[in-house]
Amino acid sequence: MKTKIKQLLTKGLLKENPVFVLMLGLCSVLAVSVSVINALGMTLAFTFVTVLSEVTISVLRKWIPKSLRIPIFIVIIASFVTILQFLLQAYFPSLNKALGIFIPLIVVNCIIIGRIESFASKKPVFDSILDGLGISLGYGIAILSIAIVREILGNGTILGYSLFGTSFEPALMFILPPGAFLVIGIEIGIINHVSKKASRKEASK
Amino acid sequence: MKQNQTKQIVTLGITLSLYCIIAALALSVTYSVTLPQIQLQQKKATEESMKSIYPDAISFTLCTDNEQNPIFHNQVIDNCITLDCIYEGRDQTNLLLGYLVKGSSLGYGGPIVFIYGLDLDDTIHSVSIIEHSETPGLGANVIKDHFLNQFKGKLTSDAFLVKQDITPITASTITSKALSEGIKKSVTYVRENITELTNENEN
Amino acid sequence: MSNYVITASPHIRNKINTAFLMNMVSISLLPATIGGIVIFGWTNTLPLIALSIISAVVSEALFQKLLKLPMSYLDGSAIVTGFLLALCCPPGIPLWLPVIGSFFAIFSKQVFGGLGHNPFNPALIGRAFLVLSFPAHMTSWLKPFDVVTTSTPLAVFSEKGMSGVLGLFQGSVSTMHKSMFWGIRGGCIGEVFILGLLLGLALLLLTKTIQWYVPVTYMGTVFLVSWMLGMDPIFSILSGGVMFGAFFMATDYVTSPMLPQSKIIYGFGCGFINVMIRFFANMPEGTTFAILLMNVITPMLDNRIKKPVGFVKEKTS
Amino acid sequence: MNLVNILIQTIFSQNFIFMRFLGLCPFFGLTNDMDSSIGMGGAVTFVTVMASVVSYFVYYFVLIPFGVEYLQTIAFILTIAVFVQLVEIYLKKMIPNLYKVMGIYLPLITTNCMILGVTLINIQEGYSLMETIVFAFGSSVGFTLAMILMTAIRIRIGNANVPAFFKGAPIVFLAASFIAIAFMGLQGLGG
Repeated sequence: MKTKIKQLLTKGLLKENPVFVLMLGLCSVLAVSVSVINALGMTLAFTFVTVLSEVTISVLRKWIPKSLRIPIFIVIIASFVTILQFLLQAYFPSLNKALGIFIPLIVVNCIIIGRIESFASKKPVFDSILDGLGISLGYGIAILSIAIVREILGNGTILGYSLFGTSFEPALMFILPPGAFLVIGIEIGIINHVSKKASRKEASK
Repeated sequence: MKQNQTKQIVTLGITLSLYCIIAALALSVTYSVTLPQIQLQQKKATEESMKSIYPDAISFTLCTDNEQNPIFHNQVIDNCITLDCIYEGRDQTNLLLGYLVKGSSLGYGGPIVFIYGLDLDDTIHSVSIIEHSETPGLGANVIKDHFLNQFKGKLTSDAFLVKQDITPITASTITSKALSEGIKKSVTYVRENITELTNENEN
Repeated sequence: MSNYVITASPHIRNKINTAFLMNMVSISLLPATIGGIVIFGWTNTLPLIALSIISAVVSEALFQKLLKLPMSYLDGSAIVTGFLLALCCPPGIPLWLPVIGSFFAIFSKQVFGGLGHNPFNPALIGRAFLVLSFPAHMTSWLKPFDVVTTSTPLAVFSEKGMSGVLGLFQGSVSTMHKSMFWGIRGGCIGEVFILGLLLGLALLLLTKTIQWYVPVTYMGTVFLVSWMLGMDPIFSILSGGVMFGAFFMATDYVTSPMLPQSKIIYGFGCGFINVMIRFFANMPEGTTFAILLMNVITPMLDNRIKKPVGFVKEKTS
Repeated sequence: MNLVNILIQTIFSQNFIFMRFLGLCPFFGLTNDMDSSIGMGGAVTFVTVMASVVSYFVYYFVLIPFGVEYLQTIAFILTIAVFVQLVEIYLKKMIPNLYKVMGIYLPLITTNCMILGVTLINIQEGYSLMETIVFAFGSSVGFTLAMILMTAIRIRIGNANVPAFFKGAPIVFLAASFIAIAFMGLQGLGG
């Protein structure tokens, strides 16, 4: 049981990382990773929608007719996204402004639809919660690892705190759009390299 | 067979509408719960920036004409500068401290929404940026005090020329120009029409 | 038509030829370089050029080692990249700028597998990186024969129009043309001395290092389009980095098309985008980005893409 | 706002792929060969323009009169999903040739975030019907342009001797980064 929990929670980290390995949900990852605080906000928003949608669909899975499943999934996800929008507008208006259109666009995030289709619509509630948390963790790690690099190199700060004093001149390009593509490209390169090395080691054993 | 099919379609339709109705209900409930808070936040954003301009003021009232329409509302001054509205800032003794002019000017990445205080002796009190979408690290420095403080105490008759009496934000002439022109043109416009306004207030 | 295409690339991967061509480019750059050094003073220019070249060669060696590519860092191509990058930087900028600029330039080449494979001109990517990352440094210019900062004529033009530009040159059009021809204006190190650029071009053409198509169509388009838009066309071709770009950057073998007719389209595209950026976009000069944008289109102009190599097809099916 | 400006902005200076980061999944997934990127581009153009028009009417003639503007996300995504279904059925029956070309891309379109993005931006910016159409058309042309450019570069890279470290996805992202650098030069074009 414990290993199962662990496996569900950690598989999104590297092996099945939704962003780095499966290359899904790239739009929000690249757009929002301008600063660490935005990335954190986006991760929380994503977790909120993913976990609640997975739970709801897992509960209702017996009452969802097969031919109607996609529209019903979309309705459920969109409802949680809209609820999230209200909450953000009411309690975190500045975060809502910073994330902008990428909050409503969580609806069409392929990661969530994919997990619901292949996991939550078939598995019991508890597993779905773990799956939702695990996949959000993977998403969060991806977006944060990009945001940290971009904010340090492009703005010289981390979470808004200056790191190197005034003599350091940040390379602005990293917080402009080309910087997003550049950083994710190099990070995927590193991940591929590391996992290839690991699998080679395993093979030689 | 055919009857079966229609029956199936009807059940599917009912199921889908049921889901939609439940979703819409859930949303309207959350909406009505969060609505007051959302409106409060929106009001707070403008009010906070007004408060930062006139800390002594306790009331800010929208200036309206005789028919209760806000004056200068969405007044287009030139194709990139618009006036949004004007508020009066008054302190505890109901003394008029100055006017707050809210407007927007088209910058590099989109409109820059600003609000500034206009003292009764024709000087700019201070400027605050409500909203902008300038490039981070460059034009986004428009919110920095060292840039905005340059407008403090300027007379409405001053030139507001970037590079002459306003030092631009490093490498962001367009943003700097947008804001200083926005202030200059809106303040000129308000000055030219403000006599009406004071008269109205006296009536 | 497609016969040309297949045979196009290999000759630049040949070592002897690469070294010869690259040395030719470096030599042709010298007249303009000397002009720039005289105009802006050697302290503001020489260390910058030297460091840029050294950094390019070191980065090339470093990447080739790390990525396990064949070591060819002394074949002259890295030298040319560093040299070109330094020449399109403003004089007197902090010396760490050309160093990281060259590093990024070489990076942009090596990730595709090195010379001959890179779709984008490395020196231009390096410069674009610097312009986007450190705009304040990359737009601060020195006055000729002086250490005072100034604006380039194009920056003045985009702010105050032609009358502002004439104000820089005692209000006379002929003085303006003359001073701009001799390079007495703010600008990048290599772009100001027009006579030197023309000498370089002559050298490149006489030694058949490059063909005339791209420089001529590029300059012709800039001349015509800015004339149609009401700008003094002579001012237009003398100002900014158009000539430098058209002679030395747009003619790069690897990143420009092979066929004569596509070279003509390419030259026209560079010129047109360049003028469009000057007139309608935010930057006063657009040579760097115009050529980079045409680099993006190059594979399509060349028909190189109509004959994908076998394994590409296998992947998609 | 001037229609020509909207068109230039959406195609070049505010390109949806390179500047706004919308519609990236097909951009990375389908750009290995020219036919599929052009097919996807065509399908996206058609659906985006039509869906924008439909959602314009849904918003101004259904949601606003009933005072339920806050249901826009859910209403738009359902509109798009239903619309895509209808197009699929219609094409299959009436224009089978076109269906053969576009058919395989249609199911993928519902989750293309560019289309929902465009419909939401239309409302956010308060565009008129004409502006909505131009905005939708321009953004999909920009999307198609980006797809075609990327495909051409990818085919060229296919012949290149990319180092093992960057092979596969990384080099595609790096190429996108360099194209985005070039596009940065167009900032400000179209106001």
